[in-house]
Amino acid sequence: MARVLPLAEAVEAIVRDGDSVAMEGFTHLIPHAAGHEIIRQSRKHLTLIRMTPDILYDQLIGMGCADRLVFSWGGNPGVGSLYRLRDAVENGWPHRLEVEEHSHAAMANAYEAGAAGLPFAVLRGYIGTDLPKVNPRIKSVTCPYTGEVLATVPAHRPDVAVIHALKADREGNVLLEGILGVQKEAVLAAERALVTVEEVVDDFGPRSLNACILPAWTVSAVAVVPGGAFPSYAQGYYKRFNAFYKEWDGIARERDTFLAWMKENVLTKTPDAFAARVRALQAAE
Amino acid sequence: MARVLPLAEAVEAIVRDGDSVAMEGFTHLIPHAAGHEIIRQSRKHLTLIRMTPDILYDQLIGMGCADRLVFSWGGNPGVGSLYRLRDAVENGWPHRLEVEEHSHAAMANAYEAGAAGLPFAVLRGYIGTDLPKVNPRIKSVTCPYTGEVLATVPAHRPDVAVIHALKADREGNVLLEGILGVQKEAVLAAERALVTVEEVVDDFGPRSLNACILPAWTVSAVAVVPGGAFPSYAQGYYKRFNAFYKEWDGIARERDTFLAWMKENVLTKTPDAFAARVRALQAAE
Amino acid sequence: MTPDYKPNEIMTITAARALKNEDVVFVGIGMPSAAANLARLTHAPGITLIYESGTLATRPSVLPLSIGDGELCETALTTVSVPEMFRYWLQGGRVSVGFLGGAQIDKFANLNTTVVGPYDKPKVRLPGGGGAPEIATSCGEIFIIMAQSKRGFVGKLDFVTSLGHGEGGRHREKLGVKTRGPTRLVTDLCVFEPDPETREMTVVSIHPGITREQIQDNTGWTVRYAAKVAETAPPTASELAALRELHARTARAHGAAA
Amino acid sequence: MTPDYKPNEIMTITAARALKNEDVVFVGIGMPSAAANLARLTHAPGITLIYESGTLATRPSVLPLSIGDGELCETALTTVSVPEMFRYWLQGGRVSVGFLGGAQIDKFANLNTTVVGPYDKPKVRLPGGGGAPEIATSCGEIFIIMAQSKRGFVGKLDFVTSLGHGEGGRHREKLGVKTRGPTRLVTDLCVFEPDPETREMTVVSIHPGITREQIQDNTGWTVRYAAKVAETAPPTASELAALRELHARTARAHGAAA
Repeated sequence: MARVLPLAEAVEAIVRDGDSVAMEGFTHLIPHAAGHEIIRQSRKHLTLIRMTPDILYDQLIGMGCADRLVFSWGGNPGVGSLYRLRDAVENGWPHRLEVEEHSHAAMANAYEAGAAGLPFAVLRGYIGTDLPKVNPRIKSVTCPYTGEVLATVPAHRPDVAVIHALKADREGNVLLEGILGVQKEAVLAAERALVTVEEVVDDFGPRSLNACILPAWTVSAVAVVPGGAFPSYAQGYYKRFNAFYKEWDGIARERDTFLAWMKENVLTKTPDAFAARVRALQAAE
Repeated sequence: MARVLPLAEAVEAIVRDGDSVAMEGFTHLIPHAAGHEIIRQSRKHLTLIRMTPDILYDQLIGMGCADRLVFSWGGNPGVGSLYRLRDAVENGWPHRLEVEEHSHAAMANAYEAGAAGLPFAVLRGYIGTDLPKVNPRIKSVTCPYTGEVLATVPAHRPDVAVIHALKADREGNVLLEGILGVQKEAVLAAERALVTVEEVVDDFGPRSLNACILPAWTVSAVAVVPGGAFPSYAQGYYKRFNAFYKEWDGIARERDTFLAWMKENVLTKTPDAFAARVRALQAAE
Repeated sequence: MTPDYKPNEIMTITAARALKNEDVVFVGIGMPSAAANLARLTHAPGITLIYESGTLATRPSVLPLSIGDGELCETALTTVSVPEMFRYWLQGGRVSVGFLGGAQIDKFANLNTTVVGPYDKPKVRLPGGGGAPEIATSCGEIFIIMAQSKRGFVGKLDFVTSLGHGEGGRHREKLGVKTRGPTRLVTDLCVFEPDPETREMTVVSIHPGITREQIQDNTGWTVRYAAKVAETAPPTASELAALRELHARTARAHGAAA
Repeated sequence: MTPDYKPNEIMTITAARALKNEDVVFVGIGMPSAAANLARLTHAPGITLIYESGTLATRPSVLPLSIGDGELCETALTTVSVPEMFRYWLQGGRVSVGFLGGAQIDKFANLNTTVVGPYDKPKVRLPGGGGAPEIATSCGEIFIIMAQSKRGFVGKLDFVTSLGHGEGGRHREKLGVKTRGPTRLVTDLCVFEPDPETREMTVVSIHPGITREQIQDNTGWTVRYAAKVAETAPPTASELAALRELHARTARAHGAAA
């Protein structure tokens, strides 16, 4: 049953050194505030799982939190490279990063299988590509009816899922809307789940009968962090801060500018900073 | 691309003798009007697929439309037996009916796999039951990672899916809300799809960003039949006519009362009768 | 003074008592639905009820006639598709208690809801398994409610629709099943629980006024009793009132044309 | 008189022209997105655009910077989850055209977006496959847009991220793939289509003012030409205006802080 906790306490209670952690959010609702708290608490030896490691994972990798990355597309969307990810893979800085690389279809299916309690996912995938040559976890099964050989990947069963959602109610039920990504699947596939939300409401009020809601009993802790997805966005709350994605290209390119930025904007800050960032952005519009 | 047609024309164009046909609707939105039109047009040798063959399939089977039934629970929900289904299985009346029997989980997974373009579905199912002994289509695969043996069923790929939905827009997009059942999966798994709706609107208007909508290019034909789910229900339009489900028990128990009812209420009627039935029900409330 | 009650009532109330506030229950239509909603309306207001039609955490004010009545959807936290229900919620291991019944049960609480007589030439074609085959193995534990009779409580099932304790002992474990299976069978006469070793369903409590003879006369195998057999606590006045109000509300709602 | 245009513009406009009103297009960010939306704003108003973030039939007024901008969701018919997108819509065979690009391409239109250099010790770690490996085999056909250069158009890929025509001939069919693969490769210099027999990408039209020498100088293999090579029709004034307005609207939207 979900407890409502301050973010620092929630991370303290839920994320441990050496965990496999899936922080999801497909462009929309990326849990930046929770990721920053993990960095501040110096979690180490994490296996980071995410379809699209972007700025947040660039930061976690650059700060040395991760030993291993499971992913399918690692770039700064619409901008270019993730220089901290590249520095880790190309030069082993700050230390060696092991990668397990998939396609989006395989990652999405692996979460789906995890949520469904299955040990593996089946897809018509990877045909004619080199990925199975470099990722021994890509295997196959034969259809018992048609003889077709299909690709398999192991289900994702992370120790922890971390997502940002729109709102929670007093019971700890969590509502998402808009681009849903794989967040629901990540939470249901995980052993423990930490959800940051824009706000807690007494009642979700009128909504679709089929609204995307994670019941309280699927969530370990909820932390209220307004703006917690910034510079990603929260549908109906604030827009994606596209300009920062472009700025990151300059910040992350060199180790020293990266470290200076992290010190100023993460290590010496608290989760409250996110609400202020959103307010500043909205005032500038 | 969905064409909007009168129901009789739509059935004429889409449902052929010998087809495998999935008429779905999980208590909610059962396509009674479309089923009656299929009976009036005397389709024969159908393979009828449905998780919960209930009154509508009792009628189709009793009228001799079906050679084969693929299902997981065949009863009158909350009431008791389907006497026409039982008469076909127990006594071969009006002719022999072959059955392929599954569990709900397997049927739901088989539709899901069909929608996903896979030849089979994997589930942790049928353990310790006799169903695999009587249904040779239940097989297994071994997980390439854990060695666990899991059940498989062939994907459903019906020739035709028939569903009833709430509304369509002018482009032929179709909206469902409430209890969704397996309708979306049935349509996406099928070669052709026929959808009856309560109404056609210019625009769906304000709605959830994640509303359950079947795009026009997944639907072969839309027919407007207000009340077309009666005595099942359409969320926001009319309630389930529970009293009729109880009445059916008496009607279907004997062959002659069944045939008389079918003649009076189906064979000599048109799809317009459904709107009148709903009006009568609502007036009585 | 104990109020008067009917056999169905003590059966439903005894089943309801076994449900806890923290439980997530996969509910079937009929007596399971009555018992689960009674628990919610009495001692377990926070209990989570799931129906296979996709309704999560539903709070109906009347009992549904069907598994997918509009009432279930309108009072639910949300409603998911049926494939999702069976994949993420049931198979995903999110349900603590599943409720089952059947036409036939054997002493290891295996159930038959498929056929009486041979499968290919049945004497009675029953509705079939529905959700039961996977409910029986995916839920944390299984409660069964069935009125007792020689026709229903049989020495050998005509067909195994859903697994109970199989042939007894560690049979479930041998099949790779990690859940507990039937932990409680509530009838109109008594309550059975599995013997810890043999897993045979064993009487642990007898409803007030019922004799061992009556139990044996309505059972197709030789009934075993636990070392200590209790008397089932009779329904309280408030339990009975809650159950009867629920049924009365339901009758009014379904009696009216819709 | 032909209006002035830039190489990127004729590339985008030529790609847009190949899209039909009835197409269902799986759109990637960047030039594919510009081409697909240009088609929608000009000759194919009924075209269906899908982005892998789950947005079905989206009609953005500005180009998204990311694959999941709010604009895509707000203007979509509806938005589904990402697992559903890859399962029901892409793998389910509901997409007629997939748009791809890459860092490297070979003469059979296989693509590399994974690494330059060896996989374990890459010279450049590229973003990776994303949706491409399954887009390449699940969509009815594939259009590729890439500016031509010796660094990108290579004799041998460092890594095959997504299948084009493999080693040529009937290679796709031998792998059991039922879709057509890359049927069109539009560059800033010319248009390639696969030779019907060898499946080698072959120049079928050359953009106005471009020479065969320029094409060869920017290609890492010996370029083959179709028996009849056309001149690409230059962008019309209205196509150019529509494209430039789209980019201007986009710049205004993204230039403003959000």
